[in-house]
Amino acid sequence: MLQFILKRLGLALLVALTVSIISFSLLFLSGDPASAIGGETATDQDIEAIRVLYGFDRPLVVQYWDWLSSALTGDLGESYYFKLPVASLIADRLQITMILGVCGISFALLTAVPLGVAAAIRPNSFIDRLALFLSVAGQAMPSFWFGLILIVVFAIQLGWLPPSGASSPVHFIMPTIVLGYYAMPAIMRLTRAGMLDVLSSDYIRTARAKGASEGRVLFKHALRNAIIPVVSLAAVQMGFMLGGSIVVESIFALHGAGYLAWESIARNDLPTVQALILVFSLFYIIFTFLSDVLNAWLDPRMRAG
Amino acid sequence: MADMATDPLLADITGPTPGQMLRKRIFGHQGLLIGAVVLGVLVLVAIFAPWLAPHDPYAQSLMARMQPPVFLGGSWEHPLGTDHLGRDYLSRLIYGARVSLLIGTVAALISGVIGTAMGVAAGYFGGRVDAVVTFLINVRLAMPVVLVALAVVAIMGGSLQVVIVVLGLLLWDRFAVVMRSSTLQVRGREYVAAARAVGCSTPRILMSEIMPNIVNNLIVVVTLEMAHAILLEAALSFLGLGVQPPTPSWGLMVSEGKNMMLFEPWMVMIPGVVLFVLVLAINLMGDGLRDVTAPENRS
Amino acid sequence: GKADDTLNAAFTKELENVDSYFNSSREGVVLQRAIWDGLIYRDPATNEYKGNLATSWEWIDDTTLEFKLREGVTFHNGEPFNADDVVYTVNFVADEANGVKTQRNVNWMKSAEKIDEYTVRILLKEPFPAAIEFLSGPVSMYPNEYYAEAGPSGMGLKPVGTGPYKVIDVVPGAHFVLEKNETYHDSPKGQPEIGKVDIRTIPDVNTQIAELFSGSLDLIWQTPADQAEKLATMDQFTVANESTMRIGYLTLDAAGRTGEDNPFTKLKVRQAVAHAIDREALVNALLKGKSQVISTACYPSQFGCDQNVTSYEYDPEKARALLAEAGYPDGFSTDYYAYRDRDYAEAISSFLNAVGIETNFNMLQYSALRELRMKEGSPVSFQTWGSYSINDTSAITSQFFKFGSLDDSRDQEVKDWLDIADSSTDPEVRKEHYSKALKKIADQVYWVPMFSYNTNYVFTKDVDYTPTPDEVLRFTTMRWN
Amino acid sequence: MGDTLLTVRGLTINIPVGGGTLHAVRGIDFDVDRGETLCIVGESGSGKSLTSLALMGLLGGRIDRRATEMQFDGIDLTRANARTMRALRGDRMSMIFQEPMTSLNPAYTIGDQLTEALLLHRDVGREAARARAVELLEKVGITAAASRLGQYPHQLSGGLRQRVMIAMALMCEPELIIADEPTTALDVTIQAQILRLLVDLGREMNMAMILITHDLGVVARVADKVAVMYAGELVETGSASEVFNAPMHPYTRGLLRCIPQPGKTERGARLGTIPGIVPSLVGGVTGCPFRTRCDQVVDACRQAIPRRNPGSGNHEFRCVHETGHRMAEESPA
Amino acid sequence: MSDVNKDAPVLELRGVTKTYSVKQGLFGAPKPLTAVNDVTLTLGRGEVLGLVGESGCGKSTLAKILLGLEAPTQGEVLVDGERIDATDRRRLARRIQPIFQDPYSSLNPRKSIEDIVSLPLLVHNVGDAASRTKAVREILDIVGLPARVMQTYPSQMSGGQRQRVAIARALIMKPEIVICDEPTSALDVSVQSQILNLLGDLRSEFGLTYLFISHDLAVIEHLATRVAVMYLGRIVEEADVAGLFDQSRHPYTQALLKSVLTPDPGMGVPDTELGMEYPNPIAPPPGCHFHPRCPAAMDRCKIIAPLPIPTPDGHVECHLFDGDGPEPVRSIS
Ligand SMILES: Nc1ncnc2c1ncn2[C@@H]1O[C@H](COP(=O)(O)OP(=O)(O)OP(=O)(O)O)[C@@H](O)[C@H]1O
Ligand SMILES: Nc1ncnc2c1ncn2[C@@H]1O[C@H](COP(=O)(O)OP(=O)(O)OP(=O)(O)O)[C@@H](O)[C@H]1O
Ligand SMILES: [Mg+2]
Ligand SMILES: [Mg+2]
Ligand code: NI
Repeated sequence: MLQFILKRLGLALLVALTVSIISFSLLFLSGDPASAIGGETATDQDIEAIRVLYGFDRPLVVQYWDWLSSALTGDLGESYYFKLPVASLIADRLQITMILGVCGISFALLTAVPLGVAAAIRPNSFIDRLALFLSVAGQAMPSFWFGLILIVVFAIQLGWLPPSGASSPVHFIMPTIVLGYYAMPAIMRLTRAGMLDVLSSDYIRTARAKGASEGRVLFKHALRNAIIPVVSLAAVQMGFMLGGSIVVESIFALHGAGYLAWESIARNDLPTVQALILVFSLFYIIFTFLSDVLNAWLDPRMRAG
Repeated sequence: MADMATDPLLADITGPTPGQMLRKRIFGHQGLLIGAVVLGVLVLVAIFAPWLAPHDPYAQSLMARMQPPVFLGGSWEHPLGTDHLGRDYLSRLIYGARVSLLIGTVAALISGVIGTAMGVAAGYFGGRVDAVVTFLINVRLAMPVVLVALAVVAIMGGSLQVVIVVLGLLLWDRFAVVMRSSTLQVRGREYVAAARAVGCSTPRILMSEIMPNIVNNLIVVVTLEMAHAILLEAALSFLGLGVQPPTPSWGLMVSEGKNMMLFEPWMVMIPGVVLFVLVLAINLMGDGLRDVTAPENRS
Repeated sequence: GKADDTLNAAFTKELENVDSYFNSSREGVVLQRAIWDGLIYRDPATNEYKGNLATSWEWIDDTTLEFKLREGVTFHNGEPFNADDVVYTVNFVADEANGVKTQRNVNWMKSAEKIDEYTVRILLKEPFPAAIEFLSGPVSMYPNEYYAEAGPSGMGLKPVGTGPYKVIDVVPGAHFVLEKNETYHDSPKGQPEIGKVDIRTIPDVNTQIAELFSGSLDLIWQTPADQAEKLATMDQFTVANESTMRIGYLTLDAAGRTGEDNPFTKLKVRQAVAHAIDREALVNALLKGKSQVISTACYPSQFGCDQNVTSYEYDPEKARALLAEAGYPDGFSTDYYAYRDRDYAEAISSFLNAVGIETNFNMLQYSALRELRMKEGSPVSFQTWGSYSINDTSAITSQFFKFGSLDDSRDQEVKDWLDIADSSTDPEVRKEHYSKALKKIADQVYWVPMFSYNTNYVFTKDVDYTPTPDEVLRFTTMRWN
Repeated sequence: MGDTLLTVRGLTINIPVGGGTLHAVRGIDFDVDRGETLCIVGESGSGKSLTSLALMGLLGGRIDRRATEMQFDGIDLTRANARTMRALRGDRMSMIFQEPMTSLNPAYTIGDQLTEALLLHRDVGREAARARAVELLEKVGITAAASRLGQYPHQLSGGLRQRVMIAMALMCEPELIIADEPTTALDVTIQAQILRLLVDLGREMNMAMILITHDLGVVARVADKVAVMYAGELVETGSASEVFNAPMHPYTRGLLRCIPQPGKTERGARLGTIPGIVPSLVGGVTGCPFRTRCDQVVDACRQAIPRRNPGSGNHEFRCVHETGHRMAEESPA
Repeated sequence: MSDVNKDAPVLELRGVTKTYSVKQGLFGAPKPLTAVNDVTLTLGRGEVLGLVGESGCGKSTLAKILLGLEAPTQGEVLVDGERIDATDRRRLARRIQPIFQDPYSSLNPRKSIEDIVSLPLLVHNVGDAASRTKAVREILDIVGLPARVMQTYPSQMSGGQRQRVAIARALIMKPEIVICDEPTSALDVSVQSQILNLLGDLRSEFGLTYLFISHDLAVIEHLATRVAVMYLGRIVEEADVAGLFDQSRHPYTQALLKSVLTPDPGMGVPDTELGMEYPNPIAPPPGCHFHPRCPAAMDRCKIIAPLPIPTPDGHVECHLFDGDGPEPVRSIS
């Protein structure tokens, strides 16, 4: 058992390593970032000096090896732009992104699961159609556009919510909605499909044949089984959300990791971008791993034995 | 016996062919029809853009910037107003359909080819091939798409080609996942075993036994990924790293209109709504196709 | 807001490091002026130099400046200000090994030495006429003990200066809170009035405006012209506009770096480009405010920026004719690059398209475009330059026409003239040679200068503020109405 | 016996489907006495499962069930509301399903699922319920019963699960147990064991049982009473010996000829067949549903079919022919 | 039925073993599962070898090995004395063809019946389009399907019709051996008899050799000439059909025979005397795999695995026949 957890972890590390190699080559192959570090006012000599100082004149493999070996010790390099250790920079920013991610996925789950269940209980009913429409429309709504509209309506027209910033929980309402609604359709559909599937299964009929009430059948017998795939989907979505918070953070001026990523790209701050890609992929990997564990715990069939 | 043949109980011993059933289901599916009609209209608009657009979408008139659309008090000269450089908004929207559809189609095509090849190979051959493909899928899923796409486009410079290729190279995961599992499913069917027992070569089995039975899933994924690519391009454009101006991409138009969002909200609303409608249509179609091509019910 | 005596302002860009020697952005300058003081102060209205941390100064020789320092000044952390601080600061920043980001602000200084507790000398590497200007601008004085210990990153996270405002909170790049320095010395900057300044980085202009509407911001700046125009029509806001030294121009590959047969090597083509663009329209429709059309390769107020050069009026017919004469009756197609102000660049490209120069627009990151231009040049690109707010032609023309990697014309004659103008101490000689160079640049159309930029400042009616043309926000001169 | 527990008259089940209404079950009648075993036998799709679900009130809302009479121990099931039905289900009548692999909830332990019905219907504590569960598991022949309570369904083999299903159905000592093909999914050896168990328990507890199957062998061995179902109708009913020893309906006779019977059928010889396939029941269905496959068919088969009693006891069949055979003078249709 | 030529085996298995590796839960280690364990069998030309055994005992796996769809882990398979792993896939295909259990999944739903049936011709480049169509028409006629079904699709057909199509596909290349893996277990009895008759007719018409897998002993007895009884991957008894049914040796075979429920009313359900459940193939019991269920188990059965002991018409694997064991033959009543 332990051996297999280790094996999975090893595989996960391999995934992370591959991601880092791919992103490193993508980012650093394109040329050297010296002129980015120098900025608009740097002279040609400045740029040459920077190139040597940062070692951009060395072969890519050497640079990668350097990066990797220090990354393994927790040193993700120094941001070209902020001149601060990337690790601490990211650690600072991740907090907001994590809050956002957790709120987003909770929002998605809290709306999608009940909706999905309601839709599955009465297929083709009004609520089912509504849920279906919401999910199709939700998937079609560009999140940047949705965010802007929310700001116009709730911050400007109605003045109910602050348009940006992160200074109080209220500030997170709109970003949470924008981030969460994106994961909602998928979760809702899966809940609905899972519920429909489970509700037509033999063991639900067994439960009914025992004289169990409809509520008991739905929530004790059906939901528990239907929710299992939703758990892994939610974990995967959570991983995506962290990476996908770029748009949301830039619209709502949340200084989280996503916004840092966007800005770092614009500034060619490659160590930060590289580290962020790594961190996001690690998150994804961790979440999927955790979801597997959670699944194994929820679903007795998955347990060993 | 003659009148036995007309016995109503005998009437439907042989039912409709799969094709007939499919057609019946297609025409009975509202969402699919609505989606297909809207998408069809948009495709026609894209194709006939030069004839439909009232103005040259690139012709600027700095003295006639940001004129409101007709319904907000503008003139019929520019039915949907003009943009921040005084270009006709309607014409740009019409040409924008080309960009979005092109990006959606080509990106979905590229990722479809990659993902299908990988997924089918993994599902069919299993074992080591499957392990490698699964690993690659994991790697791909672990990469934050928006971030990587942004970074690559930022570095390579965002031309239409670059954006399409980047999206194409990034969006194959769902193809691979879905094709893998459908292939796995189909591979276990006895008709595949029968074909092997008959002596069919592997390519033949893949092409004539497996593919026809997973192609419906493929089509569904194609539509979903098309929508995905279109939305991603819009997001990239919105973040300033999408296609190059003056190409009239809808995402870019939202991004440009965004500056004046608080004062001229129509500049954001109009391209946003068309984008929404296009993606909605594609999604409706994808959803509809999923319903319609659901595995044939037994008998 | 006024009620809690806190001015809420917004930055658009993230500031990399509050330490003023380790950033190169406008935002950094704004904070630098609020947190630290220089030895000298230039009154932005009168351009008169006044003593700030120094009470007086004199040239001992061409390369030595002596300062008498103000007594009784303390840093925000309580450290007293004296000659040691000046010596440490100057020696630190002048040492290239310490990697000060804006080298040209400091690399003219060799070192400093202490004469007594309140007297110091700064030694220059070579004669440098702009020394006083620099000392009144980017060179500010740091507390030696604290800086020695904290270093640039420590200073960036917890800045300490003598300035009118002290920093009470920094979230790198995102959020800065300043508080009035109650014991600010009797500085020509004036005494701060507003109790607290809370600056957040809000990248999106709309969000900024939305915050302004909702009352959670009192002041924003660098607001795009269109939005500023709309805001100006609203009662609750004041919109102030000031010009800046930044100019926009096209640089054309006259030297043929992208290929011998490049059309831009032909004068007629370059002239055609100049005639093709309606700069008036660009200024009136897009830039607005105090922007102006310019024809020289420098900002008009700069020393030596002779305005009497060939100017090309908007005449698309003529442009087409010129192209035909140059052998391109049907126009041609070319790569066209830009790195900022996409709408301006797009409008310009549209003008070019209109006369038959079909542009293949590439919007690149600054660094990518720079690298491209350094390595292989670009046929035509839209560039801007802000001259580091230095009011001298050497800060712009000489930067680009002396065969650097960004010199697309490589004209020996121009270079020679500029060399003379840059190194001479005689203002007349300088003027004459700048003029010659600028005239030739205009005649040969190496650049197509377009317009100067401007900055909008938008604030609520509660705030009283008069911006200065040097694009620096000065909190000290702000008042509540 | 003779003490009637369940009476069904004119049970009809209609299902709206794409192209109209599926008349899945059409006017069937039967009775079950206390302690008696009724076997319903018929081909796949003949409506056996629908009938059993209709008795339990477990048909989905979409499906239309009607009956002229349906009484369970004096309770009118046609009029019973959901609450009454819930109280009956699992308590006085319970059910065993065909698929032991999927009929148990994979997320809960055997113990939880076994005790659920008892806890729902009887005022007993958890401990008492578990004790009862252990007792019944032992009764259905499961060793180490106490330790099984903590196991999950996937840890048990098909045969064990079916035993658990049986134990579960017996928890409240029901008066009627409906078993829908309880052994079809099992191996022959297990099938014999499970059937024996059911029969023994039924006798011991004096339970009435409706056993649904398509296996004539099972019917013959287990049934007191047999009902042969074809395309939604009961074509022949009677005691096991009556139906097997003197089958009257052409379909029953056909079925019995189809199966190879060791000792009776000659090895390798051709078996009897019933040509054709089951008719579609969508739309109006009149006459004898078997007429499309019947070798005795005549024109009259399209009219209403009389119910015939060949003489003895409750033996009944529905056919135009008095003896189930075409008379010589009648010409084939 | 003595047309069996035992001298020329068309099919021979020598010590064939197939081991799978199966995963256990999410984090479990894969464990080996021996689905077929050291099987040695010969099949003479024209014989029908019936293979019976419980679900999961390895029947289908054996069939797949014979068809070349799975490679044996150990041992070899010879067709006409030629090792199949050395034979070209396509040559093998001309000799051995399968008929599968599930008539729904054995036909590609996207292809018309003509395409399905003519596929082997196409693959082997036999004839041109016209002659292939003609061949399809002929073979469809042989299996009792009208030519008009050629343009229809599997979803339009009933289970029995589909199975006929599958048979047509298997026979169109005129193979020598047909592997029938439970070809009738998904069909209703009325259809089953049609298919069994068809298989019997085809055998005499084309001189086919069958490996006929079934769990229905009645069917095996009816159709087979020889019978092999499989238990947990091993052939525990092999004999001529008459020998096996009249005088079975292995206790498992006897239990199987007892479990057959013939439609004889009043006989009741027999007691098979089998203990427990079918064991988990991942952890088979030591010694004789059957000993935990065997009514006649002895001490050594728990430790020592029995070896095949030749009998007059086959072999048996049981310690009862070791020679020093008790009375070798237990007859059943
Ligand atoms: N929910 C439903 N919707 C539509 N048709 C149904 C539904 N349930 C059953 N049917 C149809 O009703 C008919 C009778 O079904 P039923 O399940 O009672 O058959 P059965 O005799 O139990 O068959 P089997 O032996 O296969 O279990 C079949 O044709 C079936 O397709
Ligand atoms: N591809 C496979 N991977 C792992 N295990 C397998 C595989 N195929 C079969 N098995 C296992 O091998 C054993 C024998 O399976 P097989 O399908 O041959 O049984 P069978 O006798 O045909 O059963 P049935 O009567 O249910 O068809 C089973 O325990 C099964 O789970
Ligand atoms: Mg049924
Ligand atoms: Mg099998
Ligand atoms: Ni014979």
